[in-house]
Amino acid sequence: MDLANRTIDPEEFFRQRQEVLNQWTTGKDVDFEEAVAYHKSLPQSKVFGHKLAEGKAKGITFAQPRAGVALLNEHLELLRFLEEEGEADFLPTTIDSYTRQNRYAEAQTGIDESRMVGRSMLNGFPAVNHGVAACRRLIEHLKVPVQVRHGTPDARLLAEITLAGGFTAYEGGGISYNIPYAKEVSIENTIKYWQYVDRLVGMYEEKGVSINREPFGPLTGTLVPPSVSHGVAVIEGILAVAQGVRSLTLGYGQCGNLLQDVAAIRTLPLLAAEYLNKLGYSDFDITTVFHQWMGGFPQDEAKAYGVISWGAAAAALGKATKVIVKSPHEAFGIPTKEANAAGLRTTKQILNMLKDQSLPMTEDLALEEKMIMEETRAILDRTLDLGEGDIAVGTVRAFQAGVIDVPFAPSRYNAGRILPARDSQGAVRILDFGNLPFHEDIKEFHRERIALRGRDEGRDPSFQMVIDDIYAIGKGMLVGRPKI
Amino acid sequence: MDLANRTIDPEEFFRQRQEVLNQWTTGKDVDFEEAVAYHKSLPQSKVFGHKLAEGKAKGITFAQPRAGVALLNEHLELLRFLEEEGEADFLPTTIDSYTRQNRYAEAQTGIDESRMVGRSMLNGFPAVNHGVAACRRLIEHLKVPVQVRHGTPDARLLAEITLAGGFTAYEGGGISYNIPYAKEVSIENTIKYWQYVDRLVGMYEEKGVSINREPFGPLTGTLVPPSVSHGVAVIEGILAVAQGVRSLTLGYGQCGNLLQDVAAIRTLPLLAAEYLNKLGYSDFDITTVFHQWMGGFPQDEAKAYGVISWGAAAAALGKATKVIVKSPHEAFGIPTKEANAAGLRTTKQILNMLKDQSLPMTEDLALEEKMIMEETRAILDRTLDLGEGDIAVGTVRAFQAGVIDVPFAPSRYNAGRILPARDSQGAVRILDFGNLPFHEDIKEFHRERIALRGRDEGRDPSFQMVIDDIYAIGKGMLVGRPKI
Amino acid sequence: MERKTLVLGVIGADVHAVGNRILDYAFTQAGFKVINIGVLASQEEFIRAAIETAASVIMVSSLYGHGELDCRGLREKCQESGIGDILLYVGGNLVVGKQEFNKVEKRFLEMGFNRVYPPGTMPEVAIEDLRKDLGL
Amino acid sequence: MERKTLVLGVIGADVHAVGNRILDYAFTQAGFKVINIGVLASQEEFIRAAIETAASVIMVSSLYGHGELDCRGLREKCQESGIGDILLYVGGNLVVGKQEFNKVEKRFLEMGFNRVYPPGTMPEVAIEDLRKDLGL
Repeated sequence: MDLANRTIDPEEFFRQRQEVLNQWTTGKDVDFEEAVAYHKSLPQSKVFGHKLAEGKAKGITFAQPRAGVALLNEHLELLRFLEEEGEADFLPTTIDSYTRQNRYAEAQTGIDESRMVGRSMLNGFPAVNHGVAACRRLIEHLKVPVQVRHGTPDARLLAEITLAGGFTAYEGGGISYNIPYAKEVSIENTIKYWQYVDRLVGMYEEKGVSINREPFGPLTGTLVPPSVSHGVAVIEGILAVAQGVRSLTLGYGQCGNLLQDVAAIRTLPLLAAEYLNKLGYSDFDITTVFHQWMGGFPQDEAKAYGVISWGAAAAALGKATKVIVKSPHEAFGIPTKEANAAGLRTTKQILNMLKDQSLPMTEDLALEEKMIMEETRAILDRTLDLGEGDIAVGTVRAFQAGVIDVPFAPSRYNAGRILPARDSQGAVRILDFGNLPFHEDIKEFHRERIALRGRDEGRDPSFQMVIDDIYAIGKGMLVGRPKI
Repeated sequence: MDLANRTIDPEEFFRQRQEVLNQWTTGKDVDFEEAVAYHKSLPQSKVFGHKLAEGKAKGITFAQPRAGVALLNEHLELLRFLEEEGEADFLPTTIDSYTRQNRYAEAQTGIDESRMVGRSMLNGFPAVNHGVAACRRLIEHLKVPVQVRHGTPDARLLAEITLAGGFTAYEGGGISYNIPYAKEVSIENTIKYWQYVDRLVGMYEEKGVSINREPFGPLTGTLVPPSVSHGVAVIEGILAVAQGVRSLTLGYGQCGNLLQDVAAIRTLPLLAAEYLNKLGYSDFDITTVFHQWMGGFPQDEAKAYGVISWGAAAAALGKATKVIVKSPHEAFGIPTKEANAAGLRTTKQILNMLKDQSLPMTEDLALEEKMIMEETRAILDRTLDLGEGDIAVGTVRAFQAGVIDVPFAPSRYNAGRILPARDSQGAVRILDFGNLPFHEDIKEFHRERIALRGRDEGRDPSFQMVIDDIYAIGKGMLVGRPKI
Repeated sequence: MERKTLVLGVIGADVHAVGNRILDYAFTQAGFKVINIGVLASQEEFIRAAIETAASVIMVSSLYGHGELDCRGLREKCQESGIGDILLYVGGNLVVGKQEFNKVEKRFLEMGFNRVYPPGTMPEVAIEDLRKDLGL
Repeated sequence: MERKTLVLGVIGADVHAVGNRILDYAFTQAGFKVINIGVLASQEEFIRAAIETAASVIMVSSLYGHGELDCRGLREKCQESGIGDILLYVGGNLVVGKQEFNKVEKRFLEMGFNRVYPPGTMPEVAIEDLRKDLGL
């Protein structure tokens, strides 16, 4: 394979660029030098990485919603509402699912139908179809920094348009926007697509324009063991920095057990810095993002507020730099703007009340941190071995070998052999290790914890336990206990 | 004074009883032997102390709302709604403020006016006016145990009527229902009133009927240092057990700092058992109740859900036996039944998610526990000294001397000299000790913590800091920082 | 500047003492002479204190929902006692439950109050109104 | 007992794989033969799989809000392909946002679906309906 973890050759980059900008008519409006000048005209208060670094220095946690609708004016109105009524510290522009699959013609149908029926027929903002000028209109009418959030395996054109459009942060990565979001796209291809995106960001950085990059931490959002998502986050961080990215936000999706969640969010930047340094990189700034519960939600709004609050509390106690917020409508899909703002205000209340508190170090917390560090290192070290020192090559081979394996992923490039389950305290452990390269000590730890739960519940650990765990939160529980 | 901590003489009890039952016309319907038989006809599932003991054994936390309206049918409808839609584990009957001041004629006006205007003109259920049969109608139509919650300095007649009416739990105490609820009533008198109530409960217990007793933990609900409320709770526990009470639930109102709150709820039953044993009592069962935030609430409902959730989380992590729940309407006074049920469901969601988790012991938590234990012992030991071994006599003298001193209390029998303030982590510390009998080491600890906050904020500790703390939660903060 | 006198108290069977302490502090800081009759105050106690101290304003708090029952007839009693023109302010959680404030305000204005404040009003709002109404 | 065949998949540009795995497990446990075409499935893939396996039911999931756009014309395409009578079930978060379910259901029934399920339906509900509709 011609894949490697090194800066894309300029010639190759500009060859691809021709192709990318021709994928849809709006690509022709991208002018890099003009875009650099545009970014330099923005006040620092609208620059994502700048505000993140400030928050990190102060030890506070920011709140950011998800939001996107089909039409520009309605999308702007939605974001302004979340800024005013939701007190959002950062804003998103969530991209619709057709754009995520590069189906711009279908996105156009969605735009047209939305105009006709008077409600959004798309689950996000089709930024490619709307183009550079529309993006700038958003940035100009909003006070806080805005990020592109999506789930696009090949997000090169989307990046060209939205970054030229003044967005200062871009979510995604070659693994995290492939494995949970695609079925038939090879990891080799998506790593290349994302090396392009990261290189584009690197070019902005070289011109003095800060663009924050955020790999998508939660992956499938369902019982993902922290070491698996951490392994992916660190790899995507390395791939990004190798192309010139400097402002890096690494993410983690709440598992629900407070100690495990705090341990996870605390160890994530340590592990990333460790491996970045080990591979010779030093010019980066790492911040963290904590995702409130990504699994099923209770339909009842009062109960949903409880789930939202618990996510906010874990983010605050773990001192994440920002938290991605759910709404009380989560069980029904995309929320109204009022419900979205309500989720934000609940979160902000908790963040404010807890901003001066943290979870003190304890034996149990230290143990969780140690397990996550050791497991993540096992995955990363084996991945580097498989790539003979090259993390990009190693990643492709690690997925082939099941050394990295994401539970419940749709991609056929993912082994899909591991099976996670909760222990009696609700921490996510591993029931079937597949080919995870874990030492027997680590495996024994997981087996013991799950066996304890089995004894508590008088049943043998099985796939039914996993299913019970997936349904549990919708029924108000963290651990899916059998009915008595 | 003829006050003493010993079982009321039967003759004296029956002399008082004649007087008490004649205070209002409904008193004549009380027949103790018949009431005992009535209680024995109730299923165990309706007995408060029984369900509390079960929960304590299982290590789970129950949820209980506050609720009461003027008219019987509407009150029953409200409680059934909270049972069905709120999933309440325990139900309350909150008594109106006129009844709390023994103004039964005014309560009657409130009942009549409520009938006329078609909405409750009273802030609770006037149980004395409604009488024994009405109370029994409640008990019979509800599935879970029901408690009387009020704030009545002289609650003898209310106890006679509601206990004969089948209630199996009764809140209050001679200090906790005087100091925060009265202006001109002496502690000597209220201790005597409550010795009567406790003796009545003791008589039921002697007949094999379990009646749970719960001193009101939060007192004024505003920046009360844990050792002050613990001191009062332990004293009221001793006074109750001395009259034959066996099922005792001791309470604490959330201060907002997780470590302090967990330390408080964990130490409370230990301290009570320690002093009860020391004074020779052994036949009691102690459970705990954690009150969600009792101070000002944000008016915004989404933010209120955040405050409610944080209270639920602290209760669950501290393993309180039950938690008293606020509603998203808290800032506006008495909630609709829908808002009340919503607060319950938010709380239940958190309790369920956290029921298998607890806060591990740490140095910081151990320090908070040590401080609370030492401070509470200092207050209790000095109180016993002042009473020459008699806790009842000692309590009266301790309040005179400011050895027990409750912040922001309306009673002129309370010294009102101490001034609490938060430290930089939001824990409640003491700014002015008044006459609290604390060793210099303890005082130094408090001074240091508050001084640290002063440095953080660039101002000297003062009453303004206290005011800022009181307003803080309404503005979304725990610590009242000066505007920058 | 003349120091105006206010009578401050929590009416009826209401025992909420925290806000009372804060208002006392805030009004005193703002330069008023505060006669604080505390919680559990009857209409008669408000009026007696106002007459004895020649107060310019009676400031009634009610936090427990019975405010409507407790405040009825206060204006009439003031008139009978010869202080019919005294300013009457009232604020807090005046009624049982969450009701539209403008309806609550209307009801209390009709009862003869000059100013009516919703839950959560900061002392500064009342201080500004006091200065306006008293021509300070 | 005859083992009936179901074609199971997540339609359109939707990648929600968790529920798909659970439905597969639940329907298989309930005795059905499950042909799972996974996520990102087009109408054509559903129909092709149904013809190839002589399936009795096509079960469409849609969790991402575009269900209305993605499902339109599926019944007509089935008719054109000669399996016009096949049972069509659909469930999930079928539209963008929280809408009244009976309106959503009506819209999908008019599009030719036999059963429409709201968010949060447990597999057991669909299994019972399958047994009823297939006369098992």
